[in-house]
Amino acid sequence: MDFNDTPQEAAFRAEAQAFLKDYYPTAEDFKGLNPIEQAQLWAKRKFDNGWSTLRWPKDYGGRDASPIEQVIFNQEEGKVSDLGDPFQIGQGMAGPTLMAWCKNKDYLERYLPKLSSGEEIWCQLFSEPAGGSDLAAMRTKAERDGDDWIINGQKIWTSGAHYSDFGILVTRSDPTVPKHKGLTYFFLDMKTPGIEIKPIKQISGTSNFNEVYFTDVRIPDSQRLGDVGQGWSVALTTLMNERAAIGGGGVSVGVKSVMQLAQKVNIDDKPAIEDKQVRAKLADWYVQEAGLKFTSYRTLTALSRGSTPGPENSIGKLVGAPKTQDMASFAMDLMEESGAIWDDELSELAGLFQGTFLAIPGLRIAGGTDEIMANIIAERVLGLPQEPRMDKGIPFNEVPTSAKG
Amino acid sequence: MDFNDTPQEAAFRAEAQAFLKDYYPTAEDFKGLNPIEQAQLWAKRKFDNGWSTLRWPKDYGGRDASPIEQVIFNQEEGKVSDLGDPFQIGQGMAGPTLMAWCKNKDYLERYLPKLSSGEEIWCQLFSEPAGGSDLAAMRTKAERDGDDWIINGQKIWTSGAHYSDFGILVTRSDPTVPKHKGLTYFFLDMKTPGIEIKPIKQISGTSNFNEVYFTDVRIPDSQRLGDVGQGWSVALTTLMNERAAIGGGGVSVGVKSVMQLAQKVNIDDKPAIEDKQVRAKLADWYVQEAGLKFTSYRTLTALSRGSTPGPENSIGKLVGAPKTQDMASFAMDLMEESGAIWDDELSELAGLFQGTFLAIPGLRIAGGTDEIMANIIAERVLGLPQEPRMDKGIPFNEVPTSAKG
Amino acid sequence: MNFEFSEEQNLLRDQARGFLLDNCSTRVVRDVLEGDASYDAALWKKVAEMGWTATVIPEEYGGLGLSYLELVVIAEELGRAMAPIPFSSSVYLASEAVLAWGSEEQKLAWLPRLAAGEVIGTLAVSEGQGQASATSLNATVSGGALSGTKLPVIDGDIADLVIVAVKSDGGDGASLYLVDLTQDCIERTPVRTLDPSRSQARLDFNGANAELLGIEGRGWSQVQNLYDRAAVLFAWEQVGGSDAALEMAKDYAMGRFAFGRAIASYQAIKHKLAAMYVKNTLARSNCYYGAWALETNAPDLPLAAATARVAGIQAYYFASKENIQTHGGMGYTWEFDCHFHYRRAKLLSLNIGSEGTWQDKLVTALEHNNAA
Amino acid sequence: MNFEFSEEQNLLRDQARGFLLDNCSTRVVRDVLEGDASYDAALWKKVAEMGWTATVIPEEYGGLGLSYLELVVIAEELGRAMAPIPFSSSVYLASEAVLAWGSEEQKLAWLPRLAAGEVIGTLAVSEGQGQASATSLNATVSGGALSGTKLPVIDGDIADLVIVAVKSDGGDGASLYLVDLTQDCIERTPVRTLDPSRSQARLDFNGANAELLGIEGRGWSQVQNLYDRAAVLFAWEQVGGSDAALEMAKDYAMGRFAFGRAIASYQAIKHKLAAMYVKNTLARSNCYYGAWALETNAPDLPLAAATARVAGIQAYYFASKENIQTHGGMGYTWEFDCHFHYRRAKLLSLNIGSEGTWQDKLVTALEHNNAA
Repeated sequence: MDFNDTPQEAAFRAEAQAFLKDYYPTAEDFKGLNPIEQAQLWAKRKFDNGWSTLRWPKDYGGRDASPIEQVIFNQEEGKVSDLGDPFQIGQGMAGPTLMAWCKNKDYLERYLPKLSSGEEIWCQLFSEPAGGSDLAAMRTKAERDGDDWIINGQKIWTSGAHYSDFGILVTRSDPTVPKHKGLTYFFLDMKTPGIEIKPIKQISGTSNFNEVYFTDVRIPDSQRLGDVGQGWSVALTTLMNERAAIGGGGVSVGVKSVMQLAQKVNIDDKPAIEDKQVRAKLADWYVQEAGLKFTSYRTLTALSRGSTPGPENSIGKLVGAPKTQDMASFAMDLMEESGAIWDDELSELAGLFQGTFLAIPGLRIAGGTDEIMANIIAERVLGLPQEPRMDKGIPFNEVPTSAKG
Repeated sequence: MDFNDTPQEAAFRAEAQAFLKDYYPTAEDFKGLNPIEQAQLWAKRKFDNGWSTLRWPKDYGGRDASPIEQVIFNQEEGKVSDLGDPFQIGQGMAGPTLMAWCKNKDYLERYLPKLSSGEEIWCQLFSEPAGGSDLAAMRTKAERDGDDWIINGQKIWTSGAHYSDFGILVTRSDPTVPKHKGLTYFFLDMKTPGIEIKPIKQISGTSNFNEVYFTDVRIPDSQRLGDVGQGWSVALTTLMNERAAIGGGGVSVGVKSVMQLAQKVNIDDKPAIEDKQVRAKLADWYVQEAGLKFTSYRTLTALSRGSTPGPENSIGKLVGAPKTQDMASFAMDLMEESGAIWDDELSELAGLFQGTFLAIPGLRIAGGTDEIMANIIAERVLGLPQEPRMDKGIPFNEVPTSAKG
Repeated sequence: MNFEFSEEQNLLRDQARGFLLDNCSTRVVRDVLEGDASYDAALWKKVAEMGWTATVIPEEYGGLGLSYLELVVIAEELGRAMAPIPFSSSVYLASEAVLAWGSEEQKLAWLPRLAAGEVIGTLAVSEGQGQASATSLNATVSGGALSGTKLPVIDGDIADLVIVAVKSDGGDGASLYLVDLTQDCIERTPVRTLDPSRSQARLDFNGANAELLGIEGRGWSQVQNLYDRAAVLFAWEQVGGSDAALEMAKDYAMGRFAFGRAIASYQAIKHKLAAMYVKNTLARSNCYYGAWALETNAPDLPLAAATARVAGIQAYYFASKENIQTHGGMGYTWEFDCHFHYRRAKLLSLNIGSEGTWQDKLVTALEHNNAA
Repeated sequence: MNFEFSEEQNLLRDQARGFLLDNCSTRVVRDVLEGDASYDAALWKKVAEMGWTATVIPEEYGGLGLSYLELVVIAEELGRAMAPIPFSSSVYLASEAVLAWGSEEQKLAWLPRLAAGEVIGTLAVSEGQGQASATSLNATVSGGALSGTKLPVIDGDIADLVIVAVKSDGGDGASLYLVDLTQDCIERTPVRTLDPSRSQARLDFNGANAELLGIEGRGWSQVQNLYDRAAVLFAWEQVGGSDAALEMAKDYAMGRFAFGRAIASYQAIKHKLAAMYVKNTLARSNCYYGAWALETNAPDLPLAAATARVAGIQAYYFASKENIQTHGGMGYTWEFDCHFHYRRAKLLSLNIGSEGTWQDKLVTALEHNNAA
């Protein structure tokens, strides 16, 4: 057990640090650019210097790096950059899927380097309104028409649809066979006629996702990945590449911020941090926070030994999201009547707690609800049996649904 | 809204108080009697004076009383008596089942008054080792032999089997039809040859229940209640008469006892009751305790207006049992290292917390586990759908079981 | 033993529910939440016309002279509908304060107008972040002129009358003053909050005319007593909201299918809804007792109030967040109404003091009862 | 970055698990639980022969001089097997105390025998119900003679050596003394406890010979430091127990059928087991850090220890009680082994201080770290 890098890891880290020091854009460089453009500027520099999509083959713009090298680079990059990552879906999920399933080398050479350089942005068109946790219950129709397919239907929760150049899409090409068997997978140009994109406003007031409507959208059959009816297998490749929630980041309501607040506000005319209930809650949250951190260290160790992170990573979101919800709620309680004020100037930490309180219900749902995460742990980690499946072996169009139910 | 009795209720209460004052046995009366004999002495006095099995018809030893009168009597009796109630199953469940299903008036006249007077004690032979929450999955075999039935199998969790005179019994008379359809219900003399009774030692060290083994036990067909194959309907009558958990009683770890303790022991050299975590926990538990008490008052009000308590009564055990477990555990924490001592002299309240800690896991299971109670609330109170049933419509002997699975 | 509402009270509930279904749909809540208005003035007017603002005010002051049992019935329904009106401020806080400690003159001056809903009242205690206490107050009155800042004041931007807690040199360290908000020397600044369907403001008093309400140096006990009484009414609003959230969750879960069956048939959802039902039931039953204690002014009102309050906070927080969770992605959209409950639950749990504050009060009341 | 045990350490784990499977089945636990023996002397002898009692004791004092990473591996396995032997008392408490503060003479006198398991040691702090503190101690030493009562003392009836915390007039209010328990003037009374598979006793000292251990008037800080170190080791025992309880629950749920399917296929059970897994994983990961902090004597050992301890307590309590629940009626019988974990979980959570005590210590450590 040793918290330090191995000599190789240390050398790689030093190299990464040197690159970041020399090449990370200055405030001056970023001036006048919107967040997407800023991210693209940085992606291009990484690409030009061999530091983009590290785990990809060098031929497509990668570095043939190991998983732990990727993690080390992410750690170091996180120290200097707080840019958004509009390439996560394209580089993290679409690219690996293309590499695994696309047999047309011209396509790979056409799309992958531009994905790696950040020149083109991709989005993922999987979720549908009636699907939810039942991920494979897609209804968006794909019908063959000569060398093309004609797509009709609706996708939802597509992040970045409005600024994406391409998308990966799962459709139902045959509703008369069981759910997982009638799917076909494509990639497509998001400028194709017939695509309409509508932002979804979330309860926090911001819009990070879209609805995407398809009306007679044509996709050439050459942009199909995998065989007709093999879409679910292709989709699994995409889903398996969903970035393991290592390290986390993003939301910053944590023990530290609540402790800060508790040192500032009073209970019974004494600093709240002296209140034993406050302390007990902080202790419990710290146990979870530290437990998750050290669990991710164990995953990193496994990564550095060459294994791939498994379903046990579901624990991060399952524990983290409800905990953060309760912490935000409790922090507001500590402010008492002022807790409801949500104002950059008047609220502690510019409204971090209030903003988090409204944002966090989404985190308990997105990428698998708490309930699905618990199922994953139960079934895939502990090996407990699935529940009886009412849709097993039944033609998709005969499965009971809310619409028909 | 009024906490006081109505005039009629007040009159009945006064009458009950007068009876109790005059007739409740003295310590002298009880001298030399074991707990069962003590309970029988008191039951006989109640019977002789028209105060036993209040809701039964007068003909069989009852008083034709209303539900609220029964409750009032229980409240008043509880103030003077801390006797055990070995008649609960007989008077509360077997008696009403006999009245509903036994067509032989001689039998009713033979058995009911002796049940009412406490002369004869009855037990309930329903649960089986492989059944558990799946109450109707009985396997104890009943085979017809002339005018008799021959019983083979095993029952479990039979309280009072060793001192009972009679029992009510559900058996499987036909394993080739679906689960609920192949059952037949009997009553029988517990002295019948072929019955063997073994006490079950619980984790608390005491033995309140038994295993009962049946080897070629003969029961005359005249002691069948309901038709052959109608056993589940008869059993439902019995189960619906399970005493609604009004008022509760028994376990006495509650906010009061934990508060007492917290006033006595120190945290940080100050009384634990001043510790805000202790206070927050006490507050939460009090909210539950008071909430259950007032819920039972609402049930009483409904009773007094003539309605029967419904499945919403499951809430008492569902909330009460885990709460008591956590309270007992927390009380032991307050004692710190001494919390593990379980000794009449050395432990607070003669080891009440330790004893409860070991007894309470049973309460979370007996009479329906926490999980079953939550199902009952979900399905019968809120009307949510049942889960898919793998055993529906399937012959009982083809349903997957642990043995075969 | 009768632990139930009377037939007349149940009738009132039906009436109130029907009225609010017609006049306070979630569309009405949404309009205030999304729009510029601080409250729905039309609804407020109708509510006043129904006499709800006059419920417990005695007839001699223009009220209906009904009991608190009628008022809790209305409170539950307003909570269920999440009515975007200053009812709690004006009725549970301002009217109650004037009723309890107003001089005959003050009562005659204010109660009839409060009862008629012509005047909106509120209470101002908090002066910023954290738990207020008698010693934390900075606002003062000198020679009848009040100076200081109160933040936040619920409905502070629309109220006509405010009861202000100020520092006092004697007694329990505080006094209550009654202030007409139409004075020029009072600056009102609306503040952005988590639940814009109920407005809040910052009030800066620069020597405003103020009249003592009750006894000098008894203000802190008055606030505590007022909070105890209001806690029961707030708790009924919370119970109304909790039940509405449970119903929403249930309806959605019954209609939403996954893997070929209603999500309401999965134990994860069933037990979640059962847990909501349990918390709601405990809260409701505690509220029954709270209502009785409030109506009869029972000696254990502080205990009954704290119990109802803590139970109400816990039930509504749980129901509102798990209602979103049950709805999945749709529950997280602005378009669905789930977030109204989530916001309102939090707001109601912060007005008049947080869960922790009331847990502590509850045990203090228990200690007091045991000692007595 | 390497946050994993070495191959040798994993080998030791396999070896230890295999040894305990052979030599410490639940039958062995049951025999001590049900019988008159205070511990399994044969098992203790074998464990000592394996060198486990000597793990971290330096070679010059007859030990193996291994690291704490080896010791936590053994602790986990002993916890998993619920070994009915005085390992924690003798190794985590007594040996550690002598190692840390013993004079060369004391070390030479005791460590070789502790390492060989010839001598059983323990620690005596508590003097009865409630949280002990420096100011709560009544035991005293005067002229090298110790008087007072300690209750309960884990393994007090079988130990040969006890480290006793006594009142001191100076410093932090306490001092530690080392006492040979074979003296006549010490009365030992076994006390009945919740977990009879580990014995406890009351010790009455009537002027027993006692030697100062460490520095006069620094006893309370010594106890705290000793507790921090022991907390990591106790937490590993708790993690071992938690995982064993989870495995029991899982195995039973897979084999037990209700309504035609394994109860392990119901979400109520699946999510219960998932919750156990989550708590166990968090506890284990916190224990990893605790082990590292213990081995490297890291400055944030107090934080690491408290975190591991609180996580271990919570995981084992939950797993042990929900394991019974998963077993249903059978889990509540004396005959099944479920209750062993339930008792042991509670005992381990009371030895060296309760959850609440450690929650408070955790935040104190956080405050200290933030200030530093």
